[in-house]
Amino acid sequence: MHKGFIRGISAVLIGLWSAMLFSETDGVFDEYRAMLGDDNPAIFVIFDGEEIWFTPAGPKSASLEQCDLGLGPGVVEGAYAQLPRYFADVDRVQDVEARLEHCMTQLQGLTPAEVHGKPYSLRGDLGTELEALVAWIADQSSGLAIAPMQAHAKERATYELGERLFYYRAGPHDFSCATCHEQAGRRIRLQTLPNLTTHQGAAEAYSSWPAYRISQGIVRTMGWRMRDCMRQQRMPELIMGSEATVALQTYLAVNGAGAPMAAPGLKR
Amino acid sequence: MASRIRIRAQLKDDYCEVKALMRHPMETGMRKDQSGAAIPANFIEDVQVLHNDVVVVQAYWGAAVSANPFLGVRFKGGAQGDVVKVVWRDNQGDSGSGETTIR
Amino acid sequence: MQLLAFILFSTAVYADEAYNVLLDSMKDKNFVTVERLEQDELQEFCSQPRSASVDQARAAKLREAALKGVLIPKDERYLGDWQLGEKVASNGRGLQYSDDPEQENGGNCYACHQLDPKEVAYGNLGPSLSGYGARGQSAAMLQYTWTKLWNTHAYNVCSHMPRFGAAGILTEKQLQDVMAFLFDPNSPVNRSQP
Amino acid sequence: MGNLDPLGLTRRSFVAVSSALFVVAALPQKIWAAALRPETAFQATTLEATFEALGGAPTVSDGIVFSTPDIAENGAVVPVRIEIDTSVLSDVSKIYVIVEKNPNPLAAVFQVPPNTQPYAETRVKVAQTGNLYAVAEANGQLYMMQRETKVTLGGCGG
Repeated sequence: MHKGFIRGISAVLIGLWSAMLFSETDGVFDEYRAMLGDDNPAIFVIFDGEEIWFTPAGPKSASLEQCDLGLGPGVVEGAYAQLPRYFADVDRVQDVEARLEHCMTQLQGLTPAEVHGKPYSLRGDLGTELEALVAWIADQSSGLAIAPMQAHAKERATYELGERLFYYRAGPHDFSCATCHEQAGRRIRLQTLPNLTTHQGAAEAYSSWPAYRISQGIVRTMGWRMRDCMRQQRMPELIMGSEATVALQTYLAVNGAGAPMAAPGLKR
Repeated sequence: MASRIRIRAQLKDDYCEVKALMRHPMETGMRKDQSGAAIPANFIEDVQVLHNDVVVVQAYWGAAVSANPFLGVRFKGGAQGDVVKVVWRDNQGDSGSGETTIR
Repeated sequence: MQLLAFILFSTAVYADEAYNVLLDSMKDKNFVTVERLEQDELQEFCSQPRSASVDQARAAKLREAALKGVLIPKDERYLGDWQLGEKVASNGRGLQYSDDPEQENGGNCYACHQLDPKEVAYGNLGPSLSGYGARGQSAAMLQYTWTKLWNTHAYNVCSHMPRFGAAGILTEKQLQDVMAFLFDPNSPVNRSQP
Repeated sequence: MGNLDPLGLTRRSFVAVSSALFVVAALPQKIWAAALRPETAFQATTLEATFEALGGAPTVSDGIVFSTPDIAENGAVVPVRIEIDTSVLSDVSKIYVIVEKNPNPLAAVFQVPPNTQPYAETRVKVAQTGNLYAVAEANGQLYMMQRETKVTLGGCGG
């Protein structure tokens, strides 16, 4: 199957899928989003990410060209769409950020503490290297069907764990992900909430992250999205690439499997 | 640094439509960073759109133009292959430019 | 009996695994610590899909406990200042690690409920409360609404509404103000039209 | 305000001196000189002062086709589009985007020479729900169109 042929078909699918996916928004912001059009500043961050991938860095001054995102060292096109997945070399299921941390520590010689120092931008920042890398990597799967690996027993177990975490209520407000994301047509204020237990809701959410957040002028990753949701649930800080975030992302990816990736998206 | 401007110039029925996206934080000077320190004002003040080196739009912007600003303009007399250039300058003296050909 | 034991056992094991994974996956930040990951009996019981079969006996026990725990306001003064109540209803902050622990917590009622019909930005996770004052201010209605705010599980086990009183999110004074925002005829909840 | 000569050049006030006049590449055809950056207008803090700095209160004209969303998901990025119906309003040389309740209402100016269509599209920050104004200058006269945009507290309020 010639690669171009697959991409062509996927592009056709996009139209079909996205038309369907966006029918769920209840229209309050349709005019606003239509006027924004498709000029997404994420394009700059994608350029940065590509540059960073090929730039030697760290004590070993190595680039990330040998980093294996699951399709072989250096293969980036299509890799994001098949994450999270099991990696034999670490005997764990990893998402894109956990895998990048692995490559940065193994190939470039950075310490985990350095990688975890400031993975996500703070207010006033212009975006971190990790966010740019993820923006480019995700863009390299744009149009391809979401296809997280579920062949390995640990991958399936991660999905089960993700589902249980999805319903785990704790903290002063007794919130879980399900509190907001288990029913159709729901909103917090005017913020529509996809029902992540359904295929369409999970596909709409998972395919659109990472996304350029116009309110912050930064591309944010799905890992950040999970962490920030946990913050608003009044939970402690979710560690990037941790088992819990990988499991939750696996739960979403499997629920949304088949729909085309359309990241980086453009969001509030 | 990766390119800081992305331009598309498309011939429409009787005009050429130019869409430009510029990479710039457009700081108003009223925002604070995580540590609470004020982020100095840093915004594009001047933007010029040129068609074959002739100015077709001269724009002046304040800090209220959104971050990573978008500009849409239209001019007549463009032909396929002509050069469209966008040049900007900000209040800190930084500048950026980019060009493309009309499709 | 074995079947029940098995169900109880398996949910307990699963709940523990989730807790342990979260414990490894999270860390303290500012004033928010990982102690918040520990579930009380109600949270553990309600950590399941809506569609899951409910153990009615346990549910009834939890409902009674919730009802018993409700603290009626001093000298039964249920209604405070609706203008302050409006602020509590609009304030979405409080108890997040990004919040200032010195500041009062918000109730964020607008996140899930329509209140003042003129306010466009309201959620729909909960029913609309516009015109709530029309229910009148009988002792029973005041007590019902106060209990609902204090600990909604006294009526509806595994509701998604936070336990504003029981969990110490809002103070007695804040709850009285929110009650006024709902009941006071001058409050925009009851006065203004959409 | 200084006297406005035909090219719209304001009297060379002290503030204007500080910003360099953009030199246009000399070319055979008539050189179109852009007016200076209207510093006073950009510094105005009220709608009235802004109109004053631009040359007086504009009159409403439905030749200005002003598109903005009725409700913006986020005030940091509000798309605005201004088209001019030249059958109603001709010789438009400048277009201003003004956001009434912003600290400085004047957000952007677009100056267009004769062979450029009077059209402008950009994205502006809107501090709070309020009126946005598209002002067009034609033959030294100011015209305007007004639209209200609601800015909501996006997200989960936290």
